[in-house]
Amino acid sequence: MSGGGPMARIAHLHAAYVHAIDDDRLEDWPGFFTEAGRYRILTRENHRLGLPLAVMRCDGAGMLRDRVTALRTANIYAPHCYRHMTAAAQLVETGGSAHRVRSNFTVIRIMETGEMTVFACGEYRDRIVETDTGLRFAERLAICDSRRVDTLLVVPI
Amino acid sequence: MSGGGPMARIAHLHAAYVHAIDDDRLEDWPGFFTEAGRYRILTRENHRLGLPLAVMRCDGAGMLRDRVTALRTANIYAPHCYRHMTAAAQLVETGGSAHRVRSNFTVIRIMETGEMTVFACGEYRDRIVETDTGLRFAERLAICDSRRVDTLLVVPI
Amino acid sequence: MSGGGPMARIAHLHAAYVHAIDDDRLEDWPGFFTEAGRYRILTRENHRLGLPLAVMRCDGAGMLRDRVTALRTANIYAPHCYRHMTAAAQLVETGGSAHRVRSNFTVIRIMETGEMTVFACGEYRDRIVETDTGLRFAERLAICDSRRVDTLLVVPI
Amino acid sequence: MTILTEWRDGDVSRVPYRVYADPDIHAREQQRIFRGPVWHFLCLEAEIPDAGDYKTVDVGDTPVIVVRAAGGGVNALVNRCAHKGALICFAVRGNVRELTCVYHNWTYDLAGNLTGVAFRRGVGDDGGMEPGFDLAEHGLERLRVAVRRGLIFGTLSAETPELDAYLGRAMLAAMDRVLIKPLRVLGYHSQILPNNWKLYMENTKDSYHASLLHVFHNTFGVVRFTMGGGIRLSGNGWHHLSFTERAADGGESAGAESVRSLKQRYRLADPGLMEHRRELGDRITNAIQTVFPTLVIQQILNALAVRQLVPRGPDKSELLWTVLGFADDDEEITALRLRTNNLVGPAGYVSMEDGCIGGFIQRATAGDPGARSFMRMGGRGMPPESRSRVTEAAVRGFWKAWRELMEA
Amino acid sequence: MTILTEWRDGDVSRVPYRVYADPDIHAREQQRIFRGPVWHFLCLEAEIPDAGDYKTVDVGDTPVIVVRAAGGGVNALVNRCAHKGALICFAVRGNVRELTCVYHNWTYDLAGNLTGVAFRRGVGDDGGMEPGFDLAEHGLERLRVAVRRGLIFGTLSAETPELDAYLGRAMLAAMDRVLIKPLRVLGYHSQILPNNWKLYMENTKDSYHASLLHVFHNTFGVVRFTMGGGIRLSGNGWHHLSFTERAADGGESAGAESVRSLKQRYRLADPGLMEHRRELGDRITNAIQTVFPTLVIQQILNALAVRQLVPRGPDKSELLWTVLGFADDDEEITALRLRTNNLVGPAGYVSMEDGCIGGFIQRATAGDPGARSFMRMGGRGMPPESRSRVTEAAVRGFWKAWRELMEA
Amino acid sequence: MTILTEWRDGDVSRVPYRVYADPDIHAREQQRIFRGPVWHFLCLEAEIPDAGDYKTVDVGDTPVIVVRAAGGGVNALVNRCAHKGALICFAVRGNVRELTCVYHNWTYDLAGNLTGVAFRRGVGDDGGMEPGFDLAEHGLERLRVAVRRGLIFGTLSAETPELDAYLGRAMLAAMDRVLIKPLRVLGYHSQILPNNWKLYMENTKDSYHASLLHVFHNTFGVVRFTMGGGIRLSGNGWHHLSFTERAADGGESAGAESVRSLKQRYRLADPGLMEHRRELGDRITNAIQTVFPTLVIQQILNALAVRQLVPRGPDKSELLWTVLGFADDDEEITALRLRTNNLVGPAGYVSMEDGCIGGFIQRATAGDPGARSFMRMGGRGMPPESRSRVTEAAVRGFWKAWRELMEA
Ligand code: FES
Ligand code: FES
Ligand code: FES
Ligand SMILES: [Fe+3]
Ligand SMILES: [Fe+3]
Ligand SMILES: [Fe+3]
Repeated sequence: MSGGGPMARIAHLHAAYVHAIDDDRLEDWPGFFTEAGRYRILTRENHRLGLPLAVMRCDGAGMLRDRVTALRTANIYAPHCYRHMTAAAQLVETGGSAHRVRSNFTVIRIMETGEMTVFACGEYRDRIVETDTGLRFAERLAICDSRRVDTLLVVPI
Repeated sequence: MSGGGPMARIAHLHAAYVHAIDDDRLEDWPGFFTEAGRYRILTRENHRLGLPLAVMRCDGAGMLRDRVTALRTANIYAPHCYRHMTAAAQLVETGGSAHRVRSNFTVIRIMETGEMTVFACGEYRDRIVETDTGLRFAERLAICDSRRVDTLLVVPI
Repeated sequence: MSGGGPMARIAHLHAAYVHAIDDDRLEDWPGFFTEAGRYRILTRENHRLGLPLAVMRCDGAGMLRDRVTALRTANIYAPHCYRHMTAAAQLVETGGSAHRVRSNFTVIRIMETGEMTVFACGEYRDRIVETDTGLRFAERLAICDSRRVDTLLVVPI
Repeated sequence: MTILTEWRDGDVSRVPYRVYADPDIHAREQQRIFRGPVWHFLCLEAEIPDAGDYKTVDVGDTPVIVVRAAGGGVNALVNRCAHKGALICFAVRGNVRELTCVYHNWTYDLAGNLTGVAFRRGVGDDGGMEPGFDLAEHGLERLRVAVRRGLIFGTLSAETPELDAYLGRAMLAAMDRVLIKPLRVLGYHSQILPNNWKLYMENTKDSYHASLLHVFHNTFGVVRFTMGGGIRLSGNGWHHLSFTERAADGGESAGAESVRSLKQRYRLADPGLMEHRRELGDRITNAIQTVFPTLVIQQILNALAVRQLVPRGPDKSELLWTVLGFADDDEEITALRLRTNNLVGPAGYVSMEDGCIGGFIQRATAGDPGARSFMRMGGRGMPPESRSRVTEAAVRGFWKAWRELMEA
Repeated sequence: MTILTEWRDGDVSRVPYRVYADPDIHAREQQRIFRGPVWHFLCLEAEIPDAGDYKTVDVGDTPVIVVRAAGGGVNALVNRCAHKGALICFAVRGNVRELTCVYHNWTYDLAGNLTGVAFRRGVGDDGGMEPGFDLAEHGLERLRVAVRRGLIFGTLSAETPELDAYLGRAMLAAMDRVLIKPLRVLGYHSQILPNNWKLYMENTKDSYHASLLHVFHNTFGVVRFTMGGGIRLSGNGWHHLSFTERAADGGESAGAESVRSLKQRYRLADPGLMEHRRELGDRITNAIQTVFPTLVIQQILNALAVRQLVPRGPDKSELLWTVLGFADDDEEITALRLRTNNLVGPAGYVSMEDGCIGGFIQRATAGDPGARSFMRMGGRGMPPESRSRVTEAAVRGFWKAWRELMEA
Repeated sequence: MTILTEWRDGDVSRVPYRVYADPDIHAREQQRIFRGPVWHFLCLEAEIPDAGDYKTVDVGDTPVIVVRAAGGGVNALVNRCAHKGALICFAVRGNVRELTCVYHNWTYDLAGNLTGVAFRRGVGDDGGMEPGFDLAEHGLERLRVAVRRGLIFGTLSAETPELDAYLGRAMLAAMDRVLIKPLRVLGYHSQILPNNWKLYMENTKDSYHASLLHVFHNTFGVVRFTMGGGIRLSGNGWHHLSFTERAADGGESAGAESVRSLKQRYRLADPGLMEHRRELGDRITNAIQTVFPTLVIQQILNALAVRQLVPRGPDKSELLWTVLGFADDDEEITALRLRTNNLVGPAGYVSMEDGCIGGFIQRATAGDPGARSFMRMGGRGMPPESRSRVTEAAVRGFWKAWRELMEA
């Protein structure tokens, strides 16, 4: 973890992020972002066509927290969890305290009854910034390769 | 690989472990553990409910070796191999010569006839110790997200 | 990731390679190889039996480029893209300016209409050399665990 | 067909569960409904603005090419070569000058007329098409097309009445109310539903469930649905409109749906989500319209969309959302629409439940295909107007349409 | 139905392979067997100790809620809302005060009685249920329930005899022998079998295969099965018990199953795996009991379990293991049970083969549905007792039960 | 069966699309064609050189073991135990002394004769097979086998004529032309086709599509197909050969297929790909032969292969390629073959399209099972020879064979 380049610390952020979700510690999820942090789940189809629609769009800590509150208290869905696989993280650009990073992800969704499905795969495009409390996402785009969502999407990816 | 933190060496152990299994060098598998090493395949369901049952449970080198002997000489199953994907390794705790590490895994099972199936996904929770001959697992828990096992489980994961 | 061992630079090469393919920047693909670079997609079945047949076989820059030209201008197939997941990279042997590296891969194929399929999984076996312009593949074998190809294979893996 | 003999004449308030799973019923639906006398939404004019622009869509199990002709008109053609049946276009969208089948290069113009057959005269003295072969007899099957307010409809049947008659006055008015200006696509969603297509259509027509299944509003107390609102059905009961109206004073009044407001224990950290800019000239905040069999036109605050449902076998369907704005939207209203779209789509705060509820029924009913639902909220009829949305009238209307076509 | 006409009267020793793959047979089994006059194991009393505790299970294709009532009794209810058929409970386990359907909030008490219908009276003057609607007519379908030794059984048929009569004296005794004390769940397994459910049930009743397919014991020579042991069938042949007994002197005697002992070339590096602590008052080391159609009760050394099999279509099934100890187990015996469980389950040294062998038959027989098995080991009958386990009597008993129900 | 009544007598130039999707047709094909009077390619002699060597293959839905007997002969046995139907061999290849079923150890010799039944005499006085049990009545089902030029064929029907008569003179000559020496396997491919098996067989027999669908040659201008070439059909029209011949001067002459040569805008950066070493004694560069129902024998330059197609349900099939050289190949020609194989296989420059085109038809035709293809290029007949490859004669021959067997 040392003091080499930022990649080791970014790898740590990336890993902590997916462990929080996969552990169902979703209350921790907004904390990976800056106060004004932006989060988007996009599809490759819309992205390539230059269309701005997101499957999920949170601008800032309030919207991030509302997502968690809603899924805990309001939304209805069959119990399930995710397993995130990540790979091929690459520093695209770095400038002092801000880094642009891309990486690949696959999310397997596991229903309580045991069905496993490749729920999503795609690419994270991150803008990561140094803060007093460590690295945070100023922006995390999850660009899903498939335009399809199976059943529904409630847990962030 | 250098002399930075232990993560590079742990990554090496993790990689060597999965290559041994995926190469069908299962006779090497017990050697990744200490003499008293513990190995468990658990399901998330049992783990969350606090139930102790394992799908596979080996306490010590003898039980690890017995698994390999049995699958080579006694057990019957259609020929297949695994491909392990690993990701998001994270040092949870480290104290001198012992490390607690978690990481994610997916295992794809490939039958001789070509069928590919996501056989398991989940989380490794490891206690890794320094020994004279390098890093070894004092404990490796493979906690599978799905409660289901397709057909049978004979090769460790 | 600094100037330690070569693994950080190899990880960068590995990541850049899969991003180029997954981004559909296939014109960049031959550039990851040396001028005489060899690329093979093999099946584990043939490889284990010692049979030399490849699913795709390119010897040198000309054949690599021809593959790209053909798929852009001649071959017909339903639109799709890949998502590569990579894991467990391991330096098998290193000798100054040449490295033998193995790693695991999974390729998910995503049709334009959204179907996601685990298209291939297996192992890369690389011979990577230092060149004036950085690391390049002198040889990259993609050994697929399954003997099956679904529908057709046109984009390299 | 068992279903048609065991089911009492005319009863549309109790439906045997086998309709959701039986492969023979599915096959008959393809013939009687999807290839039958109904209008299907195909795509938007805005998606194929220029000559040669095409989009491929599915009308039930039939693949269709919607293409802008050189003259500016729109053609819809079955996407199946007259030679050996290959797909002509296999990309989702593109631009072409003519339609060429990749298999043997048979070529069609954008109206589906066969214009060329490779090697038709053979090579040298050999081969070629048999004498008497007439290009004119081998075009692509063509759909009748109708366009209204930028929406392109098609039908495979010659029996289908004209679109205006098919929709009826109330439905035309409802459509015109929302689609007031040229449209702009903001993006697409595709959602795979683990259930028979009819379960989703019932769900959309089921104004009874809205405040009960989707507890988001009540939980957060962001909008307490006001008393305003109601249901409209087309004269034949096939299509419907359900809408909610903000009270004239803009305030919130206690009403039916506040029944669970005791549950409100949370506040939105960012209430901007619920912001609404009136743009359609009335106080209606939500309007959901269905056109039989599978079209939904949606206004939820400023989130506009059309949704087209495609059956994918008896126990699966795909819901294709085209999310809309108007062509003259400024950045601010676009940003508002995009934010509001958190409410709808596969991850929508008040729509995601519709993605799983059909699957819950599919799973629960598989074991007992002869058991039946009981849909008598608001009686057994389907009056053209109801002031209350607490009624299953529109669902009964759906089953009336279904029986009329399936038993024909 | 072809199967019933082509198959000679009463022959249960030769079975046409189409029974494992035909979708019509599968559908008829759901009706005649799974919804028919049989008792199904649902879950354990120990899994729902407190009022409101529930577990959701599948009785064939029918989803069922097993719930502890306030008074301490156990109810089993079909998990399908009387309104439009939605699953009421969609988690595997939980605790509730009442059962509320998420779709429209219809509410039932824990006995399945409908207690509330949202908006039953409408809103204001509008809507509401039609006059004459009677809550009492719209409860959840309820199963008859019987409990024995902590095991909860249910049946969907009014024709099913009482549980004791259904099981018969021999089977009751076998069950009572193992389940001697309050039970504790040590964990669950779910195993997906790539085969028709009947292939697994035949396998479990097939005492002939045990020492032949599962070569672990012989390979390692850890236990040479002794001569003691045998088979018991219920009077009607439907249910069975197979058991092995250690010789009185505790030593090993040469017997039938040592036939392949020449294969023994290995020793366990850790023989602790085979340790056995006698706890049931006899010398029986292994006892496998089946209750028609799909329950298995298992004692293998100190590894105790119940297994419930659920068909998942004609060519797939799910085996749900509930691994047991006794409530008063100390740590030592628990550790022993956990270790011994390496022998059983999806990765069990002497059970994993049962996970693939059914698939081998499914694959091999698909091409020739009219071909038949030949199960005449021990003749064609099904005597209530056999000293030898080298018999297919219990398998024939299974087919007798199957024919009686399917041909009824 | 609908298909057989609705389809006009003898017409093989227009085929209703339901043949590609109907499960009943699929089941009938298994019986009438795959278990019927046809010869199936099983594997190569070179794959099982030594006594006890076996390979497992699929003849339609029937699993088969091909095994080299001690005497050097080849046996083909249905891979299904006579006891309860388990697969005997479940690896793709191996070597055995006898065939032992893992389930209960029934043992067969390499000719399929049952030689041992575990516990046949019971244990002590108990159990055992019923009196009168005769090993000789319970062997494995055996296929008739014929070998030609190193290719092993098998048939499940007693009615099938001898292989030479089945193939006919023209087809024997075509086979003998390519398989001139002992063979060597260079490797295998398996390709999953998202379509009914017949679509691939039509494709292979469809000499009309070659230069139209596979635009590689024209794009790169590497080989302009010359006028030489043609089609041969077996006397009954069931089998076919299509071939291309380089002009005598070795140069390129303008011909039919250059019709799209205007597209040529590219050059191969490495033209070594198209190198050809004449080895078969003639100027034929490409020769594709089919043997009904599912065998393809291929020569494309120096790339030799046999392909066997296996239906995997109505809408899926698996194409198994065995890529060949000759046993006496030197390194140079082996290297050439391996390079040339970039043209064929699942990633082949001139074959990959055949992997997707069947799926394009499967998707396009699903919605309209009653619609029909129109295959009248070169008329409606199937003459034994055509100089032009611009004909669908061989495809019509396929449908003739299909109708003869299915309507029998
Ligand atoms: S299938 Fe279209 S041209 Fe032949
Ligand atoms: S389906 Fe249960 S309340 Fe409507
Ligand atoms: S099934 Fe082969 S021996 Fe019993
Ligand atoms: Fe809804
Ligand atoms: Fe067993
Ligand atoms: Fe072709």
